[in-house]
Amino acid sequence: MKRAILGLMLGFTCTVSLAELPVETIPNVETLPASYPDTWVYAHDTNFFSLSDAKVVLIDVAAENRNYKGSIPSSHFPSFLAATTRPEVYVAESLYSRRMRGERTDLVTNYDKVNLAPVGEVVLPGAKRGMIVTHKNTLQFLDNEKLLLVYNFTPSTSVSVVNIENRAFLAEVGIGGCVMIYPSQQRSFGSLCNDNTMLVTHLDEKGMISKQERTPAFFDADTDPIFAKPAVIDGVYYFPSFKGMVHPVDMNAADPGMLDAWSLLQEQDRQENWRPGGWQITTAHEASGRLFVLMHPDGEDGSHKGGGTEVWVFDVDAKKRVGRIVLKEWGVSIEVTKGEHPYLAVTNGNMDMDVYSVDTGEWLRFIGGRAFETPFILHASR
Amino acid sequence: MKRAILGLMLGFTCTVSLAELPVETIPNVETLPASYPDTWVYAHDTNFFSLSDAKVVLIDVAAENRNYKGSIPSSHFPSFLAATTRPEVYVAESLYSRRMRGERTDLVTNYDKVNLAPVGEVVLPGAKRGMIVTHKNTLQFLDNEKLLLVYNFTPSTSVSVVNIENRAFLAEVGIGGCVMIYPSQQRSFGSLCNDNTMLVTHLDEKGMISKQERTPAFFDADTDPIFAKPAVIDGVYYFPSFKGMVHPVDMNAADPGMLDAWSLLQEQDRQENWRPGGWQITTAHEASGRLFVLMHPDGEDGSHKGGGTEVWVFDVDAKKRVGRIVLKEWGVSIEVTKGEHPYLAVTNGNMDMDVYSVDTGEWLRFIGGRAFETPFILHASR
Amino acid sequence: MYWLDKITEKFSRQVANNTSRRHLLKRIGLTLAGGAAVPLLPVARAADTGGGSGYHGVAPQTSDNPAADPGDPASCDYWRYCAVDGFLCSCCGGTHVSCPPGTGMNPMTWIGTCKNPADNLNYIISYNDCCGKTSCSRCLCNNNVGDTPPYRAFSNNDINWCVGMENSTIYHCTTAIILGVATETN
Amino acid sequence: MYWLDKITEKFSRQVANNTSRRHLLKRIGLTLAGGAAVPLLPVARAADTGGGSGYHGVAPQTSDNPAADPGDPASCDYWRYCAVDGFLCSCCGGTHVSCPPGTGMNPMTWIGTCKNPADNLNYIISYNDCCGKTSCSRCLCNNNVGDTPPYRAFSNNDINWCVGMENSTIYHCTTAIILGVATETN
Repeated sequence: MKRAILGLMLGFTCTVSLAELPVETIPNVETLPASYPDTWVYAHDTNFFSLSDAKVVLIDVAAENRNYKGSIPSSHFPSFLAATTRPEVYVAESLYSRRMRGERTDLVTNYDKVNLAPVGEVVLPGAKRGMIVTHKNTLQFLDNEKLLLVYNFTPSTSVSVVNIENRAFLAEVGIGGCVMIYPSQQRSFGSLCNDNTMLVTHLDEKGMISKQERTPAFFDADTDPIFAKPAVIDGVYYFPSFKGMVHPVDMNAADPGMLDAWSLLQEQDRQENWRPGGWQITTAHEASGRLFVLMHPDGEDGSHKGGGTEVWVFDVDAKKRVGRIVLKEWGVSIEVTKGEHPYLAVTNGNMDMDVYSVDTGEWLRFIGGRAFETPFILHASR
Repeated sequence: MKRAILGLMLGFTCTVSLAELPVETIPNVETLPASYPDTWVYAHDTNFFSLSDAKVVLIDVAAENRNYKGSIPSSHFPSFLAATTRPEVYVAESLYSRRMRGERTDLVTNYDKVNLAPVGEVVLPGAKRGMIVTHKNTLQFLDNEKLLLVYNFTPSTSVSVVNIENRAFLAEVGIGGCVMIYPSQQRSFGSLCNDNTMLVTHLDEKGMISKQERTPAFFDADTDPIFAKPAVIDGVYYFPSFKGMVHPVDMNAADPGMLDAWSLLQEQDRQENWRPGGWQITTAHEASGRLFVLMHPDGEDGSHKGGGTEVWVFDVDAKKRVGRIVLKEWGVSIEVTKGEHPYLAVTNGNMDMDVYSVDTGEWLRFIGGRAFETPFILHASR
Repeated sequence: MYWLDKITEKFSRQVANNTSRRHLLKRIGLTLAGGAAVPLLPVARAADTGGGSGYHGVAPQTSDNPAADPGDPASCDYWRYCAVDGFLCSCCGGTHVSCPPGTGMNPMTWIGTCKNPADNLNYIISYNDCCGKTSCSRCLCNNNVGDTPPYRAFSNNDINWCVGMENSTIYHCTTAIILGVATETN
Repeated sequence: MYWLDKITEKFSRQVANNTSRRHLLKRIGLTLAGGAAVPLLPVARAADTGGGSGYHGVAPQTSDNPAADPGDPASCDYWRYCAVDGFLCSCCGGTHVSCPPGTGMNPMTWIGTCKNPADNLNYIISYNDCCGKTSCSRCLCNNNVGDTPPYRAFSNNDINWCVGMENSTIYHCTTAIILGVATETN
């Protein structure tokens, strides 16, 4: 109304009292900093309703507005990983020459952080790239981010090793039916196996297997499977189980150390049958040693993917809960940013993003407007 | 509840009283008839929210259920056309080797009606295919469906001529800045021009221009533009204008005959300022000589794409309105099936499909459930 | 109230979930086999809206033999879908046992065990994916009972089970096909 | 009631329309130039839901100079959008005058003429599309005043105005850039 009155007042009789707005530049394209703030999160939108047209959306969860910083297209159950030692991010995806058919090409594309533009690619031979609803551990670094490992599933399992610095495919290493890539701090990685063990694969500098061995069984998939989606704190992987145990695996050395499992639940929690559940069910704040788990009450067989009403916060040294964040909308995936005052980003049941303060548990904002269709995985800037 | 009680009754104590259901066959894939019923409609879903992942969805608008018969993928402002003389349909689309970038390929793909599977393709040279929110007149037949014409826009305009029987690109013919393809019953086609004329292009058997000439101006785009989306009855194209005139062009002969324009509006309609509006604003029932136009009241500058609340039915011989169908949900695009008791299919404002009886004007059903995202164009089986 | 029953704005008409059926199964004491099948998609799941298939704009169907094979194959509540996940082919131009025209049915898949309320038998159901066209997007149905993580692959349907298809591994929709009667688990 | 104000279920949060502004423009007597720009998408248009940008989950913005260039560039109501159509780059990692990172801005486009309420001048606005990434899908805004059919191409935005871009003609989002002040039409 104000504007209408202003228009009527100025009407046909006014003369120009303000300077004209200047002519603006064409073309004009935004750039981003080479190093992103701690508060930026990559939302990996699998786009289940158009699987061949997925994308990664870069979101500033802390800003009052202009939260959407940019996007990277990706196709058909893609994987994503951001480097920390250079200003690049990576997409592993699969394409067909006729979009839905024809010749299949699997590839990794390097995007630079400043322009979110492709700066290189590595074609992966064999059409073996594993397609699964987005998991973080299908694309991982090794050897100080020099090697990039891509998970394969045909349904035989293997890992394609790429030298991402010089953009060269190095080798394919078999992982004997075990799945996913859990890198150690050395040049080795674990994979979870059907027999409740972890297969550990040691690579040489060329990306070839130098040693491969299995740990003892450290969980029981018959009675209480562990999620294949751990959070990592100081090189220790925390694998929650369906029924609320957590199985820590120390991956600092080349050979993993199986630490004692502990329970996420107190007696009352057990009575209410609280369990972890959702898609990205865990995240961590490394600096403070806190593990976050998305939880729901009245757990039962099948509820482990259904999402949760609360995020529980654990001190992993004390092995005890130090906080509960009650979600405004039930959550499907959770991620915590680093920094002194971290944010909790939640993909909610509407497939929009809710943002909370970890310090206070307070809900701060939600980010939506069809920014994403099905953002199952969130990657905080590290 | 019934089922629960049945389950409890049968419980653990029952013995099998019915024959076991038989083991079923794998694989098992549906096929369709080579000639489709009159009641089937191709809904061309541009999928504005994932433009590279458009599709054509084949819908039986008459059936009580199982309305969704199948789909054909298509990419980035594609065009679609079904043959009537052989069991094939065609998609013209544009692809990139890296999905969003890389080498561009424009092509026409033949799909057979029985399997909705690709059976051939013709690559179009020059990366010139016109991309525009879906229009029917960007892909048309000529010469008894032997020639397939593809509209190009770079923004120079031309038409690529394909011999679709032997799947060969023949020629590119310029159309001098005019747009779209309105085939005659001979080997010529019209295109609409900026100066209110129609350019008529005559082809020889090889698809080369044999003659090209302009009609006199037959509308006035400054005061009352005609929509570039006509309906056709007995070889006569009916072009409605923004303000409710209709300009018929007889395309039976190789050279078009401009017929007298007439008004869609009666005096009261003018007072209420009814106008045509929406996306696919016209359709026809040829056997009965009826033209259908999607109309809205309170028309104004800019309302011509906004959709409408009613579908008006005109007898084109009598040049008078013979019916009004009041829509349950406001419509964006309309299509009428052939046959004695035709159906009116409407893409409504929710981007679902409403189906009406033309005989009674009665709303019959709606078809949705995320069957399509933005089905702007509907093609009835002809 | 079960939090999964929450009807979400964005998915209420696209996603249905068999919560009531799952509770029913528990009530009548059905033990799902250890290797039973699982949902592909961890998204919001809306309660059946009552009437029809539960999917707004999808008309109800019956099987070929409604007495012996009861229920609506276009509903997430249909008995065979106790462990399905993905878009129901019944809503996409196929049926619960067949793929839509022009897609390819993958023989390699995951299986589940579902009780037919008509004969009270447990059937082994094979959830074969149909492949080679873009996401059907219709009748997304997600039941998670018996799911295991991907290290037990053949009871995990997070995996794209168009894997191994020669022509195309693009996922379109999912069927629910009887492989046989399970050994009595009661 | 204007039928375009109808809030549709599927698009209510995705699409906003400048109906009120259009009426306002008419009220204050602005004559849009004949060749003014137009909407690309003929879909359902929802009324502004009040508060914020009008897009649920999109926070309001201001221009660099709110006094001279007032309004919210993340709202379909922003004065420069009198003839925009498509996804607003302001909601996609760009601004109303810049493309999101990694996309290309097409210099070839359609133009419109919009009145700035701060100085009451008519500005020629160039609606340059940003190209090379998939549909942003955010802040779909559709105002149709002055649109002509595609035979008057440069005042028709049904056309994909990523045409001619060397790297990619895939449409992502649309800007609204000042080219100059229009000759006084009042």
